[in-house]
Amino acid sequence: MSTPSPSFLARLRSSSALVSVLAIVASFIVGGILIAATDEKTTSAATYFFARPLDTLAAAWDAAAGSYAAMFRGAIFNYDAGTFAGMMRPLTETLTYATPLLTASLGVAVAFRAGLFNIGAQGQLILGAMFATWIGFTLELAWPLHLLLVILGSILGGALWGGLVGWLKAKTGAHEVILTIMLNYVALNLLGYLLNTPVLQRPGSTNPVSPQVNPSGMYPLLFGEDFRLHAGFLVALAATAVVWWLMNRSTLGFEIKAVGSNRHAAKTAGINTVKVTVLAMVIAGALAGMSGAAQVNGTERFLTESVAASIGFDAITVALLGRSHPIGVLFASLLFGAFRAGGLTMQIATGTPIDIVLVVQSLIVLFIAAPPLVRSLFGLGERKKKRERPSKGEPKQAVAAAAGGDK
Amino acid sequence: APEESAGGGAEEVDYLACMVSDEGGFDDGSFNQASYEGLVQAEEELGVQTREAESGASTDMGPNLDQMVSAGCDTIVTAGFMFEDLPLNEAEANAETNFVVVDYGYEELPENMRTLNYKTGEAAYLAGYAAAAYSESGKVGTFGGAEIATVTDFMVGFEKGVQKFNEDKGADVAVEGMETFVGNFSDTVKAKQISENLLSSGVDVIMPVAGPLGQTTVDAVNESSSETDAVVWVDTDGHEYANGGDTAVLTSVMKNMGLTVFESIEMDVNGEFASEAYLGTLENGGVGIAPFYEFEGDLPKGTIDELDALKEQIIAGEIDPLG
Amino acid sequence: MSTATATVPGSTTGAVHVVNKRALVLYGVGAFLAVLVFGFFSPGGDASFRLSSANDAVQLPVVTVPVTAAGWIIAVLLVAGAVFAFWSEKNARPLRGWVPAVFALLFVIGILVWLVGSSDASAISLLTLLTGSLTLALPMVYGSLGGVLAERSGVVNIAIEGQLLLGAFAAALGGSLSGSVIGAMVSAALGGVVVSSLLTLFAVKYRVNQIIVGVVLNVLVSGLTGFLFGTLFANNPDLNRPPRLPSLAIPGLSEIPILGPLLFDQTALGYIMFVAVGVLWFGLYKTRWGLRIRAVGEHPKAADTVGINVNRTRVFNVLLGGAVAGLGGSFYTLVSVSQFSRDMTAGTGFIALAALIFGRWNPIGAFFAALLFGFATNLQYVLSQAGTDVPSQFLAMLPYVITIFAVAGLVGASRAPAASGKPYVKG
Amino acid sequence: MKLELTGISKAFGDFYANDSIDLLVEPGKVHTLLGENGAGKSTLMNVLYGLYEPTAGQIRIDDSPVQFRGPGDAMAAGIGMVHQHFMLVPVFTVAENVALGDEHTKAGGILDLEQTRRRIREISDKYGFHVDPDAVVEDLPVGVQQRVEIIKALVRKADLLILDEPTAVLTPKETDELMDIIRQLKADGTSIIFISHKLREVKAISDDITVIRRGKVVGQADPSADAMELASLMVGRAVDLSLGRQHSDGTEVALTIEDLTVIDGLGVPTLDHVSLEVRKGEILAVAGVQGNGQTELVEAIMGLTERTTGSVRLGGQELLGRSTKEIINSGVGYVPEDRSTDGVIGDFSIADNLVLNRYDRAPVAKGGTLQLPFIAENAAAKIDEFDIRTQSAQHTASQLSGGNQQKVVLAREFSRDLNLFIASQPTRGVDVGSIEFLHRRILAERDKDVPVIVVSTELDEVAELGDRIAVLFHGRLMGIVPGNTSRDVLGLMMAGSTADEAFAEAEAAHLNTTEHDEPQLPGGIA
Ligand SMILES: Nc1ncnc2c1ncn2[C@@H]1O[C@H](COP(=O)(O)OP(=O)(O)OP(=O)(O)O)[C@@H](O)[C@H]1O
Ligand SMILES: Nc1ncnc2c1ncn2[C@@H]1O[C@H](COP(=O)(O)OP(=O)(O)OP(=O)(O)O)[C@@H](O)[C@H]1O
Ligand SMILES: [Mg+2]
Ligand SMILES: [Mg+2]
Repeated sequence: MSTPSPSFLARLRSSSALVSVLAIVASFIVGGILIAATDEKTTSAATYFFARPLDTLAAAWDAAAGSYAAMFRGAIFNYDAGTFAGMMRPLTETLTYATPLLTASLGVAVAFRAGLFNIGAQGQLILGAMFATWIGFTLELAWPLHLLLVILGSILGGALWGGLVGWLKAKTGAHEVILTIMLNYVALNLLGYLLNTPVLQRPGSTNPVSPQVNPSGMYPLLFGEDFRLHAGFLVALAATAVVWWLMNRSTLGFEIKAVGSNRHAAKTAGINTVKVTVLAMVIAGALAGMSGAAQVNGTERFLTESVAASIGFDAITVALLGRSHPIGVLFASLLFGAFRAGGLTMQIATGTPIDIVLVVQSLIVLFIAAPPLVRSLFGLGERKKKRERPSKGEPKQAVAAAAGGDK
Repeated sequence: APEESAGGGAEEVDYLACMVSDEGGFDDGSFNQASYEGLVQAEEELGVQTREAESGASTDMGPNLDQMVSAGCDTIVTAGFMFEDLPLNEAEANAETNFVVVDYGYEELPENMRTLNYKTGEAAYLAGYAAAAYSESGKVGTFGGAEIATVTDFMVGFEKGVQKFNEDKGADVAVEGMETFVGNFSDTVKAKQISENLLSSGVDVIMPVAGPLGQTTVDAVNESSSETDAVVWVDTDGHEYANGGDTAVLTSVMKNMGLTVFESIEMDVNGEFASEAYLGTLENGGVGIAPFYEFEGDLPKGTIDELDALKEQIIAGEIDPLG
Repeated sequence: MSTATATVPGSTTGAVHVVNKRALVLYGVGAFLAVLVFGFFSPGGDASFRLSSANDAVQLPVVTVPVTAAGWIIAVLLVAGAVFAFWSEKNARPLRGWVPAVFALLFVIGILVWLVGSSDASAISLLTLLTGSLTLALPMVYGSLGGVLAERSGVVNIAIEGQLLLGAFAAALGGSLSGSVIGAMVSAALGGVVVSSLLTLFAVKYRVNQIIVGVVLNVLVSGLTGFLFGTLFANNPDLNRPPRLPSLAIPGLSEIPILGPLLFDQTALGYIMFVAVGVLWFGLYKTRWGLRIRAVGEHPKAADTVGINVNRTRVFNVLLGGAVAGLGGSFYTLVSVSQFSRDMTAGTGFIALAALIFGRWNPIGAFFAALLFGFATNLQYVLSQAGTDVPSQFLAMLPYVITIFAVAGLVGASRAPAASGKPYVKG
Repeated sequence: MKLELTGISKAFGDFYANDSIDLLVEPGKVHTLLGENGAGKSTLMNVLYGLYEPTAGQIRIDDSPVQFRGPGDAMAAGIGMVHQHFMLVPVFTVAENVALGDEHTKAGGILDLEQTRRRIREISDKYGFHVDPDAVVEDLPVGVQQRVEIIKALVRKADLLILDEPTAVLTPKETDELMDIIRQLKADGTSIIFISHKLREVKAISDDITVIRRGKVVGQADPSADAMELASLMVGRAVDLSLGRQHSDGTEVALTIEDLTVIDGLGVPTLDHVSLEVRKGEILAVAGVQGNGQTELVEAIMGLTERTTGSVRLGGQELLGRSTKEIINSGVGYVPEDRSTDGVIGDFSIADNLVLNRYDRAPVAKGGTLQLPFIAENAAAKIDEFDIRTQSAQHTASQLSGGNQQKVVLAREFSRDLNLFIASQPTRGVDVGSIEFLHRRILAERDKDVPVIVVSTELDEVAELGDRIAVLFHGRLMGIVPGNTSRDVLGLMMAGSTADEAFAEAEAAHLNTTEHDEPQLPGGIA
C-alpha cells in the first residue's frame, strides 16, 4: 500500500515500456487496416489490385497515415498551424477533455478499491452538474466564493447519489451493479424533468436547456479566450493528489482497501464495513460530481440532458486502464483525452468517422492488459515465466462483487 | 466521405461549406440528416467543397465548431438546439465566417449569421386533419422521442389538425399518445412497442416524431394485420425515404431543412448572404406536407381540396395551428 | 479459496438473519404504503381493463373494478401478508418462496389499479400490456441467458451489450447478403460468438481482468459497428436491408383468449426464447453438462481435481453464451426494425446484466426479472398513452425504481457463482 | 497398489519445492510423510495426483511406469486424494459432488444421481460413514465433508489414497473415527499416503515414515521412534518440546462473563446463558467439539455477533454493545479461528497486516495519515522477533505459508499492551516447530499477567495450555475444571456430561481423572 503496491510495480516492469508502445502500435495498425479497408480510394484501387497492387497499398497507406497524422495534430501538436497558439491548442484541448474524465475515473477507481463496481459515475456526474448549474445561475456572489460554492455543490450532488448506492448496498446487500445502472437512468430522467420545469429550465425557452451560469460561478480560463482549458483542470489535478494521499497514506484509504480486499478480516480488525462502504461510494460520487462542475462551469456554461456525454462510462475503462491507481488513472485519462481531441480533428480533416477512435482505444486497453499477446504478435517470444500471482492494483474484489458480491 | 469528389459535375468553386452535427449524427434520420443533405446538394450542384463533423457527444460540439473555423470554412451549418449559444459566440468572434443555425434562434443576429426555424406545427396541422379524415377507427396516434419543443411542435399541430377535422365534420376522432415519449432516439425495441401499443388500442394512423425510430412505426404498420393502418412520417418524405414507406406512409410533414440549408449556402456563394431569422412556413414552402401517392384514393372525397383550403387559411392567418 | 474454512458452522448463520430483518422492514413499509396510497389516497372512480385487443377474433368483456374498493382489499391483503411475515419471523419459521412473490404481485397490481384509476383512460388493455412486456423483455432475456452461461462457468460477462449489438449488426449484414432469415440468425449468433471469443481470448487465455475485457469489448463493438455503419452501410444501403422474421401464429392455440396472443403468436425468436429458458434451466440443473459448468464456476480447482478441463469448459460455455446473446441481437434488425442503426441496443445489455443478477444466475429467474422490467417499461408507455398527470419523466423512471426496490427489498444479497471473475490458474 | 517414485523434482521458477525425491509405498500399508510447513509434501502429492507436472523423475505403479497429464489420469490409475483444503463444491449436494467428473447419465447426458446415491449408501454403510447423499455440502460439519472426500475417492475405486493433513480440522472424536476408517481401508488392501503434523496420530497409524526437509528426503523413521526424535528429524535441529511451565493460579478477576447468550438467524441459541470468569495471569482453555458455541463465545466478546444478550465486563467495563474497534482499543488481542479469511488480508503486505487493527492510532497513524517509516520499522522488528519466513515485508500475506501467516497475526496482537488475549485455534495446521514457538509466546503473554482465553478443539493443546478448562456443549457451559483434568473426563464433558457427572463416571470406570504432571508435548505427542 505504502509505495505503489509491489505487484503494481512488478506489473509495470514486466509489461515494459516496450510492450506498451507495441500495444499502441498494434492497435493503430488494426485501426489503420479498418480505415484503409473502408476508404473509397483504397477500395477502388483494390479492384485492379492484381494489375497494380502498389496502388492499393499506397492508397491504404495514405488513408491510414493521413488519419493518424490528423489525430496527432488534433491531440498533441499542430505543426500545420500558423500561430504558436494554434500549435499548442491541441494539447490544451486534450487536457480539457481529460479534466472531467479524470475526476470521474478517480471516483470509479476509489470504489473499485473498496470492492465496488461503480457503473454509476454517469448518474453521479449528472447530479453534480445539476447542483453546480443551479448554484451557478441562481447565485450572484464574488468570484472565488461563488465558484467554491459551485464546486461544493457538485461534490454534494454526486456524493448524495453515490452515497445512496453505498447505503443501500451496505444496508440491504443489494448489488451495486444493479443499483448504479438503475440510478443512472433515474438521474437522467430527473434531469430531463427538472430541465422542463422552472427549477432548471431557461426562462422563455421551450427546450430542455438551463440558463447560463454567471461568470463568477465559472472556472477561469487558464490561457485566455483562445483556449478552452480552465482551472477545473488544476482542481482535478489537486483531486488526484488528494486521492493519492487518501488511498496510499490515509487511514481511511487503508480501511477502504481492507474492506475491498477482505471484508471479513476488515471487520475482525474492527473496521466498520458499513461505514466504509458508504464512505467509499460517497467519495466516488463526489469525484464524479466534480466532473459535472467541470463540464458545465468549465466548458459548456449551461446544462443539457447530454451533459454526461459518455464520460461516466469511459471512466470505467480509464480507471481499469489506470489499474485503479491515481497516477495510472491520470495518465490513462490524458490518453483518452488525447484520443477524443485528436479524433475530432481526424474526422474533420479526413472524414474518417470518429468511431474508429473507440476501436483503437479499446484495442490499446486490451493489448496493454495482455503483454504476452503483444509479445507473440511481434514475435518477441515469451519472457521467462513469472510466478502467477494476482496483481493488487486490479480491483480483484470488485470482480467478485460485480458478479455477486459477498455472502 | 472525401470532400473533393464533386459528384454532381458542377464546376468546382473555391468555397468551403461545413457542417457540425449534434449527438444524433448525420444519419439520424432527422434534422441533422436533412440539413446534411442540403450540404451535399450544395457540393453537387454548386461545386463547393465540404467538411463535416459529427459530435459523438455534446462535449464535442464546441471543439468541432472551433476546428471548422480554423479549417477556414466559409459557412458553418449547425443543426439542433443543443448548440445553444455556441454558434453565436463563434459568429461574434469570427466575422469572416458565416454561420447557419438550424432549429435555434437568437434575439439579435450578427451580420454573419442566419437562423433557420420551421413552423412544423402548420404542416402537422394539415397532416392531422388528413389523418383524421383517413382514419377508419376514429383513433389516431402520435409519440415522440423526447419531450423537446422541436418534437412537441409536430405533435401539438397534429392534434389541432385532428380537432379541426372533428369540428368541421362533427366527428369524434381521438388522438392518443400525446404524452408518450420513448425517452431517447435510439431504442428501436421501445419505439416499436409503442407503435404496437397504439395499433392494438385501435389507432390506425400514427405520427412518430422520433428521428430514426420512425422506421419502427413503418415496420409495425407494414406488419400489422390491418391493411388500412398508416404512418404520418416527419421531416422528410417518408414515401421515398423510409424503408417500406411506399406501402405505409399516408403523408409526411416535411420540414425542408435540406433545401433551406442549400439556399443559404447558395446565397453566400453568389455573394448575397443575408443575416436573417428565416422561418419556414407553409407560405414560403419551408414546411409542407408530402403527396399522398397511392393513399390519395383512400382519402374521403374532397379531402385534398379541404386541405388546400386550410393551407390557404393558415397562410392568410385565419387559422392559428398552434393556438 | 479454502472450502474447509468457508463452511465452519456458525460463521455464516448471521447472514440469514440479516436478510429476514430487512425483508420484514420491507413488508411493513409495503403494507403501510398500501394502506396510505391505495386506501386513503385512492384516486377513486373505476379502473377498466380490456382483455382483448381491437383486432382479436374473440372479444372478451372489459373488466371494471372500483379503484377505492380494490385498493382497500389489496391493502388489507398486504397488511395480512406483513403480519404473517412478522409472525413467521417471531416463530422462527422460514418464509416460503411464494410469500414474497405473492406480496410483490399484489403490490404491483395495487400500483396498476391506482395508476389506471388516476389516468384519463377509459380502459387499459391488459393484453397489450402483457404482450408488450414480453416483447420488451425478449432481447433482455437472450442477453441474460448468454450472461448466465458465461457466469455460471466462472467468467463475468459485462459484454452482453456488445454481443447484442454485434448480433444485431451481423443479422442485418448476413441477412442482407444471404437474403434469408436463417442466414441472418446464424450470422447474429456468430456475431455474438466473435465477441465471446475475444472475451475468452483475453479473459481465459491471457487472464486479463474479466471486467476490463467486458467493458472494453462493449466500447469496441460500439465503435466498430458505428464505424461500419458510417462507412460500409452508408455507402452500400443494400447491405442494411435484412429480411423480416414473420410472426408464426400456431393455429388453434393462438386463438385462446389472452394466452393465445401472448404465447402462441410469436416470431421464431419468441418460441426459441421459451425453449431456451427451459432447456438451459434443465441443462444447468439436471444434466452432466450443467453439473460440470456449475462446478467450474463455483470451485474450479475441485472440478480440476476430478479431471474436468476448467478452461476448456469455460471457453465452450462463454462461446455458447455469446451465440445465445448474439441470436437475441438479431431481434433488433429482424423483428423490431428493418435496418441496423447506431448503438441501437441502447443499454439493454446492461439491463440484461442486472436481470441475471436479479434472477440469481438462474435462467428462469433471469427470465422473470427481464419480464418484470419489460412490464414496468410497457406500463409506463401504456399509461402515458392513456394520458395521466404524472410527468413523463417520472413514468419513465418506473422500471428503474421498481428494480431498485425489488433488489434492495425483496431480493437482497444475491450470491454469484463463487469463482466468477477469477481466472483459473492450475495448481 | 505398489507405488514407486524415483527422483521426483518439481521446480517453481528457480526454486525446487521437491528435489529428487524417492518414495516407495507398499501395497496395503500406511506410509506417512513428515515435514515442516513448506517442506514440499503437498507439492509431491500434487505431482503424484497429476495436478503438477514433475520437472524430473518417474512414477511407477505396480512396477510399470506411468505418466499423468491431469488428475483424470491419476484417478484412472487408481489414485485418490483428499486435499488439504477440501475440493468440494460447497453449494452442491453430497451426491452431486461425488458424481462430478464421473457422472452416471441417462440418454442425452441427463444426470442419473440415483446410481450415485446408491453407491454412496453402499460405501457409507460399509465404513459406517453416516453420510446423507442429499445433504448440501456447505451445511455439513468438516468431519463429514472429509468423509465425502473419501467417498469420492472410493467411488472411483482408488487403490491408493492420499490424505493430506486430514486431521488438521477434525475434532478428537472425528480423528478417532478417521483412524478407524484408515484401518479398515488398509485391511481391504488400499495403500495410503498420510500427511500430518500430529505425531500422536502418525505414530498410531503409520507402517512407514519418510521425513522430508526443504524438498529432500532426509530419512526414514520407525513409527515406534520417540516423538522428540521424529520432531528433531523434521525440523533439523533438536526440539525441546517440554514447555516446563507452571500452572498459574492468578487471583484477581479480570474478565467477567454473565449469562452470555447468542441467538442465531433461525432463533436458536448458539450460546446459552454462559457465565464464567478469567483471572489475571491465567489461561482459560475453552474446549468443545467444533460447532458447540466456542466460535460464538469469542465473537460475542469481540463484538462480532448480533443478537447477543448478557454481560461481558473487562476490568469493570462493559464490552457488550460496543463496536469491535472499541473492544480492540480497550486492549483485547484476538487471534481468529480462520486466519486466511479473518486474520490477515491476503492482498496486503506483511507490513500492513502487522498493523491491521491499529492502523488509525498513534504511532501507526497521526492525523489520519499513516506513518510509513513506523510501519516499516515495526515490520522489520516483528519479522525478526517472530521469525516470519519471508523475503521482504512488502510481500503479500497470501504469499506466506499458513504457519507464517499465523505468526503475523500473533505478532500483530502482541505488539500492543493487552488487557485480554483471545486465541482461537492458534496452531491449526501448523508444524511442530512453529507450535512450540506459538505456545511459548502465548505463555509469555500470560506471564505478563494478561488474562488469556485459548479456544481449541485439540485436547492436547487445551491440556497443554489451560490453567483451567471450560467445556462447551450445545452452547452451554458443562463446567470449568482444573488444567490437569484427564482427557477422559474432558471427553465425557465434551459429549454432554456436566463436570460432576463426568468425574463420577470416570471414577466409576476406573479411569484417570487427572493427568500426571509430566511435561506435555505439543501437537499431541504422547
Ligand atoms: N505454485 C507454487 N509456486 C511457487 N512456489 C510454490 C508453489 N506451491 C508451493 N510452492 C513452494 O513450495 C514449497 C513447498 O510447499 P508445499 O505446499 O509442498 O509444502 P508442505 O510441505 O505441504 O507444507 P505444509 O505442511 O504447510 O502443508 C513451499 O516453500 C512453497 O513456497
Ligand atoms: N502460486 C504460488 N506462488 C508462490 N507461492 C505459493 C503459491 N502457491 C502456494 N504458494 C506457497 O506454498 C506454500 C504452501 O501453500 P499451502 O497453501 O499448502 O500452505 P500451507 O502452509 O499448507 O498452509 P496451511 O497451514 O494453511 O495449510 C505457502 O508458502 C504458499 O505461500
Ligand atoms: Mg501442504
Ligand atoms: Mg499446511
